[in-house]
Formats: sequence, structure tokens, C-alpha cells
Amino acid sequence: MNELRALLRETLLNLRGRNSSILATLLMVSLSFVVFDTFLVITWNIREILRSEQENVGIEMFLTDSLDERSARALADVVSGMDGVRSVYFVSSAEAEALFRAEMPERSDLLDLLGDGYGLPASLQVSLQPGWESEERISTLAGTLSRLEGVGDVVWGEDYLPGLNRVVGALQKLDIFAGAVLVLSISLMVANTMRLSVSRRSLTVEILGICGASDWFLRAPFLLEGILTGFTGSAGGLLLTAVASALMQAGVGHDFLPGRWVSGVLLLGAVTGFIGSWIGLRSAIPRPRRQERKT
Amino acid sequence: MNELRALLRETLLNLRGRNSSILATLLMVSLSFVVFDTFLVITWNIREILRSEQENVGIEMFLTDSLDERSARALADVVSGMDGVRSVYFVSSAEAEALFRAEMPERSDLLDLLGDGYGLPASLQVSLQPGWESEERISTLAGTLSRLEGVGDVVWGEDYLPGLNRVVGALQKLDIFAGAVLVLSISLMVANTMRLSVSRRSLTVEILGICGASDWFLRAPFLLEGILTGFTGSAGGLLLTAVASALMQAGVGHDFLPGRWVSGVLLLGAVTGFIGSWIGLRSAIPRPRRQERKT
Amino acid sequence: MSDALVKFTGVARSYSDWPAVEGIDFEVRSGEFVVLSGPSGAGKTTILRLVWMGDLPTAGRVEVCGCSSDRLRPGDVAGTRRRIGIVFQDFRLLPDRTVFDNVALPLIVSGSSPAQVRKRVFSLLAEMELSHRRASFPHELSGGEQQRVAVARALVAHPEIVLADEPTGNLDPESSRLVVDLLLGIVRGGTAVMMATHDPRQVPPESARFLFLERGRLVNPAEWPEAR
Amino acid sequence: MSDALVKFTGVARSYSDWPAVEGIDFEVRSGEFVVLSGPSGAGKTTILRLVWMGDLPTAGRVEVCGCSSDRLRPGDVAGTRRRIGIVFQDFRLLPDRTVFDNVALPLIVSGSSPAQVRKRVFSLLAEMELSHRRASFPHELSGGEQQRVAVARALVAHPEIVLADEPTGNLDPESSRLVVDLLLGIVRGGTAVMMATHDPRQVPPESARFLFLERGRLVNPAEWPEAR
Ligand SMILES: Nc1ncnc2c1ncn2[C@@H]1O[C@H](COP(=O)(O)OP(=O)(O)OP(=O)(O)O)[C@@H](O)[C@H]1O
Ligand SMILES: Nc1ncnc2c1ncn2[C@@H]1O[C@H](COP(=O)(O)OP(=O)(O)OP(=O)(O)O)[C@@H](O)[C@H]1O
Ligand SMILES: [Mg+2]
Ligand SMILES: [Mg+2]
Repeated sequence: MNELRALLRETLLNLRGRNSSILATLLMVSLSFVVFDTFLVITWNIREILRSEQENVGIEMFLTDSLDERSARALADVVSGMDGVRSVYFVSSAEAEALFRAEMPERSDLLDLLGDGYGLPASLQVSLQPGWESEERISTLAGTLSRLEGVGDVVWGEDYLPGLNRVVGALQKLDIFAGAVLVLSISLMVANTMRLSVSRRSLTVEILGICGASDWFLRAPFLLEGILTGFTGSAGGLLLTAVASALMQAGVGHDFLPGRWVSGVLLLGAVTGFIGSWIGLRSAIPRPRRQERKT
Repeated sequence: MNELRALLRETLLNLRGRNSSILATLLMVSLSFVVFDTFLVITWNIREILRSEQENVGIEMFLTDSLDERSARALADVVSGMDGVRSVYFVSSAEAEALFRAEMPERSDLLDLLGDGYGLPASLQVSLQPGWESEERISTLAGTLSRLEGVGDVVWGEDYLPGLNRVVGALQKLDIFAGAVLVLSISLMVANTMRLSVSRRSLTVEILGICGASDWFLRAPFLLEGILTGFTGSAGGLLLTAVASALMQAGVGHDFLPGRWVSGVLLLGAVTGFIGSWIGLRSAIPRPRRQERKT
Repeated sequence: MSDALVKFTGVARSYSDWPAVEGIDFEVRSGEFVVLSGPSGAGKTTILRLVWMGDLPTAGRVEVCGCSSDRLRPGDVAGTRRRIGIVFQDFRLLPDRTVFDNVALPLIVSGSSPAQVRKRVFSLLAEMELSHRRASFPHELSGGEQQRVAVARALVAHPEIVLADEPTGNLDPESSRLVVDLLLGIVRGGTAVMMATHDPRQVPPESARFLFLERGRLVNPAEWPEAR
Repeated sequence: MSDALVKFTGVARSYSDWPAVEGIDFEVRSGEFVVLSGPSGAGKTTILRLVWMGDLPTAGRVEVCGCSSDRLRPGDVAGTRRRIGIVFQDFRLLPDRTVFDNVALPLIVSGSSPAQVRKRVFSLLAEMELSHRRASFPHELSGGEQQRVAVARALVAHPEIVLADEPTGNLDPESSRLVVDLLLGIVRGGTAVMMATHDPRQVPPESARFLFLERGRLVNPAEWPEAR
């Protein structure tokens, strides 16, 4: 009990009177985390956009005029039972025309030129199950579909899907790379900040050791300080980022981080603070040696 | 001469034997700059993309069938003389059909349905001078153009231009904001790192002062060290970023920073290092006072 | 194991092959006052440092409070130091703590209750004539006052052995007598004291055992030029 | 302005309204050996600190080498300190520089050439019997060796005044005599010396002027109980 109280007191004494340097350290850690958090927010939002983009990937089956609506719907049922197909939506000739006008108003004069006699072809819009966006699987499926009775052209974005997939892949690689760089640099920054501030107080560690403090008593206040610094710093960083995110919301609509990521960032802060003071203490705690000390 | 040599020697002595802490500081500064440089690279590339995107903004004037090619070209000359118009390009009916087939191959069956008799309308593609992308100016110009003889529909991307402009504006705001945050945090980080490492050596400063060192002699080695640290750190950061950029090139094509920006970053490094050691020295240099010192 | 608190057996401590002390054999028992004397650089501080395990011997064996330099287990060093009180030649006070906090360190480190700490520290500060300075920081004290604080810190936790390295080096004759009397008092209470000094005349010869060092070796008092 | 090197006129220095020294008037001229004596906490270090402008008086005026505490211009403090050599009670050596570099500091700071520095430092280290230790770092030295390094640093730049605070506090009688003789030698060379000590018997009475301090005030030697 007394030991625990003494430890907490040591921790407080370590902090006392160093307000400006504590603030500086916290600011530093917070700002590091602002950078990291901003990166996470951007990553999260890009992911969301890409996910919805990939969900839109699908196959468009144009039907021949010979197929009436009834057989078309029967065909839709057949297709929707196939592997990799999530849902099938029937677009009649009339709906196709309405869609075309809505999507491309500047080309709608084309339809006027066609007159009432000619309609756009009806189609089945096939959406895919997750994981079926790969070029290979789609084109196989499209081949199968095109061999079905009453099916004309089968279109599946062969001109933009490879590009999209390449961009998604590159972004994921970039993201992992940048994330690794950031986690590493945040950890190093927090660790070095702690290291510098521990080594400023190596005299305290030395004298406490001389007075018979156990290893644990020497380390605990600094480790506790490191954890607190890392945690508070990452919390401060999250707060700053949240405020900036809210201010930005009007200009660029986006989501803030989900709760799980926020907890992860707080944990990362505490862990890096802990590691930092641990590394700092390694050089600050003197041990008796048989060889002379190098200073 | 002797003084200068002594100063350089002091600077070297300050550095000697602190290899690990110097490396730590340099790493910290470099990593801060990697983050900053990455931000700059992204900013630079987004800017380039937006610039070329805005250059594509233009007006499409569909011509009535009554206008033959000759009068169409005459009309183009008139339009190209108008305020805000950079160039005018005539697209004949045949070219329009070719373009349509190229742009939207999955809809090219539409043209087949139309048959040979019906052609797509000819048009004038009007590109604008820089600064004329604003909604207001474009719509005024479009109004004027639509009132010309032989002109049918006038289309100018009224459905996507306001969105693009909003995105560009938001990105610019975000960019300035993020840039400011980053410059501030980089400066604070470098300054704090220097501050911590100067305050570790306040004893050296005190003893040199006691031996009669002038203020200048006390400060110079630390300021020099700060400038060197900041400069080397930012150079290291640029190097790391350039390597990462080259590795990324295959996945996401982009440009590295232009030379002017690179020099700016190096300067920023030196300046923040200088400011950091200056701030650090402020608290480390003792002065005689009439009031007792607070430690 | 003998009942000696401190036992040196053939101890040497070299720095880069140059021996600071060599061939040292001696014992200290409870209630003994041992005065280590010798010229500057003879090895007095080195021997004390070996006792409090600030250093390990390069040859021979040091045993302190039942703990041997041959086989140190984790925690041994801290445990031994809690049974030792040390006054350093250069004081080693914590610059950012008050006199009270500095003196209280050994008690706090070993987990005494705040009430115990207060009682013991106040009474010791009074004895050392430092009560009025208890809220001062070390840099606000004169050299002699700092030295008295260092002595108080060494005595506060009722140690079994007190090591004192020139505890009177910065004191005027009157304060020196105060410190020596204090040490003699605790010796009478059964505590062992090892005091390094270049001026053995401060200690009454009848109440102490004198060890003379020269160039890192213990010499016969008869060979010691300034021995009384 | 008089031709005194150091002149105190009604000087007081208080800390939180509590005067460490008060009503101090004295002068020191070239070639004088002034011994400041008095019990621990009397104010000896405070007076020396006022001389080297480590502190400013809260009342009265301190003049040193023609520079007055009343109107200090930027650079005055550094300029004055170059004409003063100081030995501190706690040595204040740079822990990360060798003995040679520590002793050379005052020369380097004032822009001497490397050849001059080497010549002067080597000869002084030889005189102080420290030549064999010139590549050591302070923590590798005994307390007495550190003190001799501090004395060498104070003398190296041929100062006009040398301030020495307990320069023999950590020395055995023989080394003490060496240091006092060294100071007497430079006094004969025309340098002024102010030495604070709790043991004025170290200095031959005929070669020095004695100032006795008690509770921050100069007292008449006749009132000083331990005065010879
Ligand atoms: N860490 C070290 N590295 C190298 N040499 C050392 C070290 N510690 C001590 N020495 C040397 O060992 C010798 C004995 O030193 P020690 O400090 O024990 O002397 P001392 O008897 O305490 O002297 P003093 O009375 O001057 O304090 C000295 O010559 C010193 O220079
Ligand atoms: N910065 C300070 N703040 C508060 N009090 C101080 C400060 N410096 C000195 N004092 C007090 O002023 C008094 C005189 O101190 P000073 O160091 O001059 O004594 P001294 O004569 O050198 O004693 P010693 O022989 O013990 O070194 C002491 O009581 C000391 O506590
Ligand atoms: Mg010693
Ligand atoms: Mg003093």
C-alpha cells in the first residue's frame, strides 16, 4: 500500500514543475497523432468509396426483341440462381429509355430522332456477390450468360473494370505502406520524446537507486508517465482531428473514424508511450559492472 | 580565426559521443518531413489533375441540320472571336458518330438502329480561357451562343460543373488547412526536439558561461547544430519520400515535387531547426538576476 | 559465512588494467567505527563504492550484509543498499526536491507510511540543525548545509552500515565536530560506520579502527608518514 | 573609480527577504591574498558569487575590474569573467570532456591558438601533478583529483583575480599545501586571490588579509571565536 502510494507520488513529483516540457511533449505526440489520424480518416473514406464502387460492378445483359417480358423474367430467375450472382434486375425497353434520358440528357435528342417505332433493348442488370469483381471470374460468367437463349450483347465494363481494380490494388498497397511508415514514425517519435525526457532525469534514477529503490520502483513512474503521455497525446490528437473533421464536413462530406479504430489509436498511443519510456530507461538505469563505464 | 575554429570545435564536441541521440533526432525530423513531403506530393498531383480537369471544361453547341459545313466553319470563326473563348473546334456529323462509338461502345447499337439516313448532329466544341470556369460566366456565354443563327441545343456540363467547382474549392481549403497544420507541427516537433537536446546540455552552457564565453559563443554551436539538424533531417525526409515515390510509381502514376518546392522544404528544415535551438537556448542560458532563480 | 557486515577477500578493482585498489582484505562488524584514510587518489572512494555495490571487484570477493559480489541475484543490490546509508563526497542530492523530500527518499523507497516518514525526518532535521531549511532546494543551500542534508539522508532509514566519504570536507570545525559526534552516537547504537577522510585527526583515536591506504593498497599504520 | 580590482559598497543579497549577506564593504587590490572565513552558511560562497557576477546584489554596488553591477551592458559579464578564474566548491567540471579539455576551456573561450592552448595546459597540468590523467574524464577521477583540475582551470588563463571556494576541502594535507603554495605563488606574481575556507589556518597569517563572516556580516577578527 505504502509502496503504491509512494510510486504514484514519485510519478507526480516527476511531473511537477516541468509543465512546459510536459506540454511540449504532449503537443508533439498529439500533433504526430493528428497526422496519423488524418491519414486514417482519409483511408477510411477512400475504402468506403471504393467498396461502394466495387459493389456497383455488374453485368448488363441486353435481350433480343424476340424475348417477351414473361420469358425475360423467367430468364432472370435462372440467372439469379447462378454462382456469383447476388441479384438480377429486369429493365424493360421503356425503363431503359427513361434511364437513358436521365443519365445522358445531352444525348436524349438521339432517342427523339429514333421516333416511337424503335425502342431501346430491354436488359437484365446482374449484380455480383462480393469477391466476384475480378476480371477473370466476371468474364467467365459473362461468357456463360451470353450463350443463354434470347440474350444479345453482354456488357460488363471490360473497358473500365481492369483500371478500377488496378487503382484499388495500388491504393491498398499505398495505404498499407503509408500506414506502416506512419505507425513506425509515430512510435519512434513518441519513443524518442520519452527517451529524451527520461535521459534528462537520469540523475533522479541514479540517486533513487543509491537509496535502495528496487528496479521496479525506478521504472514504474517513468513507464506510467510514458503510458499516460502516449494515451493523452493520442486522445488529444483524436480530438483535434475530430474538430478539424467537423469543420471540413461542409466542404468535403466524409465520415469520421469508427469507434473500433478510435480505440485502436488510443491503444497505439499508450503502447508507444510505454515502449518509448522503456527504451529511454534502458540507457538511464545504471548497473554495477565489472568493466569501467563508458559515458 | 581562433574563435571561429573554437566555435566549430565546440559544435563538433557537442555532437561527439551522442551518436545515438543525434541519429534519433535526425530520424525524428526526417520522418516528420516524410509526412510533410508526402502531403506535398499528393497536393502537387491533385493540383495538376484539377488543373487539367478544369481545362477540359467547355461548351458544346449542337448545330441544326440546316447549317452546311461552310457556314458552320464561319460560325466557328465568329465564336472564337468572343470574350472568354480560347478555341473552337468543329465536329461534323460523321465525326460525332465516330466519337460516340468510341466513347460509348455498349450503346453503339443505338446508331445501328438509326440506320444510315439519320446522322448525329454536327457541333462546335468551345474551350474556354482560364478563369472562365465559373458557373455564372459560363451560363451567360452559353446563353449568348444559343441565340446565334443555326445553333440548336447548347450544352455546358451544367450537371457536373457546379459539383466539380465545389470539390476543387473544398480541396483547396483542405489543402491550405492541412498544410498549415503540418508546417506548424513540423516546426514544433523540430523545435521541441532541439529544445530537449539543448536542455540536456544546459550544464555545458552554464560552465562555458562561467569560463567567460560570450553570449555568441554560447549560442552559435547550438544554433549551428539546429540548422544542420533541420537541414539534414529535411534532406533525409525528401530522400525517403523520393524513394517511396519511385517505388509507388508503378502502382499510381504521379509526379515528384518540382525543384522549387524541394528547395522550399530544405529551407523550411533549416529554419525550423534554427528556431528550435533558439527557443531551447532561451531557457538554457542563465543570466544573473536580482531575484532568486526558480528551478 | 562470518558474522561480519562487510568482508573484503583479496579484492582488486582495475580501470583499463590500472588498479585503483589491489589486494584488499578487511572486515567490519556491527558497532565498529572504521576510518579509511590516505592521500588523494589512494582509493578510499573506490573501496566505499565496492561496499555499496556501485561497482564490482575485478578480482576477489566483496560480501556485504550476507550478499556476495560473486553471485548477485536481481534485487540483491537494491536490498543491500536499503541496509546501507551513504554520504557522498559530492552529496548527490536531487536538485528538484526540497531538503525534506531528499532526506525522506530512503524511507519512501522502502515503503514507510507518510506519518512515519514525517516523524523521523522532522526529528533528524532538528538534530542536524536544518529544520528551518526543510522547504529549500539544494541549490539554495550553502555547501556545508548540503553536506548536512546528505548526512541526514544517510542516517534516516536506521541503516546497519553507514558509509561516509569526506563527510566533513565542506564543514567548519564546529559543524565537523557535530557530524563526527553524530556518527559516534550511531556507532554506540550498534551501527557500523566506514568513514573516508584525508584528516583522521577528526576522529578520537580510541573510538575507531584506522585503515591507511596508499596507491590502492592497505599499509601498516607504522609506515604511514602522518599517522599519529 | 578607485584602482581596486574588487570593491563592495554596502552590498546585500537577500533570498525571499532573508539576507544571505548584508552591509558588506571591502576592497581587493592586485597582489592581495584575501581569505574569507566563517562558519557554514555564513555567506562566503554568496560573496564570491557576487564577485563573478553569478548573482547581482539586492542592495549596494559591486565593482569588479572596472565593471559595476549598477549598469551592466551586454557582454560586460562575459568580459569580466574572462579576467577572473574560479574554483567552485562543487568543481563544475564538464562531465563529457577530458581533463585536458576542461582545463583548456577558458583559453578556448577567449580565442587562443591551439598551440598556445597546448603549451599552457600541459605545463599547468604538470605543475598540478595531473599530467598522467589528462585524457581521463571527471568521473574517472578521485575527489581530490577533480579539485586539482578545477584549480588548474581557474589559473590557466592568467586571470587578474582568482576566486577559490574551499579549494582544499577534498584534499589531504599534502595536496592542500600544494594548492595553497600555488595560490601564494600567483599572488606574488601580482594576481589577487580571494579564497573562502572554513579553516583559515591553512594560509600563513603574514601573507594574507583575513575577512571573517558570521550570519552574512563581516565581523571584527577580535570577535571571531576561532581567530588566532
Ligand atoms: N571510473 C574510473 N575510471 C578510471 N579511473 C578511476 C575511476 N574511478 C577511480 N579511478 C582512479 O582510481 C584512483 C582511486 O580513486 P578514488 O576515488 O578511490 O580515490 P580517493 O582515495 O577517494 O581520493 P580523494 O581523497 O581524492 O577522493 C584514482 O587515481 C582515480 O583516478
Ligand atoms: N539561491 C538561494 N536561495 C535561498 N537561499 C540561499 C541561496 N543561496 C544561498 N542561500 C542561503 O544563504 C546563506 C549563505 O550561503 P553561502 O552558500 O554563501 O554560505 P557559505 O558561507 O558558502 O557556507 P559553506 O561553508 O557551508 O559553503 C545560506 O544559509 C544559504 O542557505
Ligand atoms: Mg574520494
Ligand atoms: Mg560555500
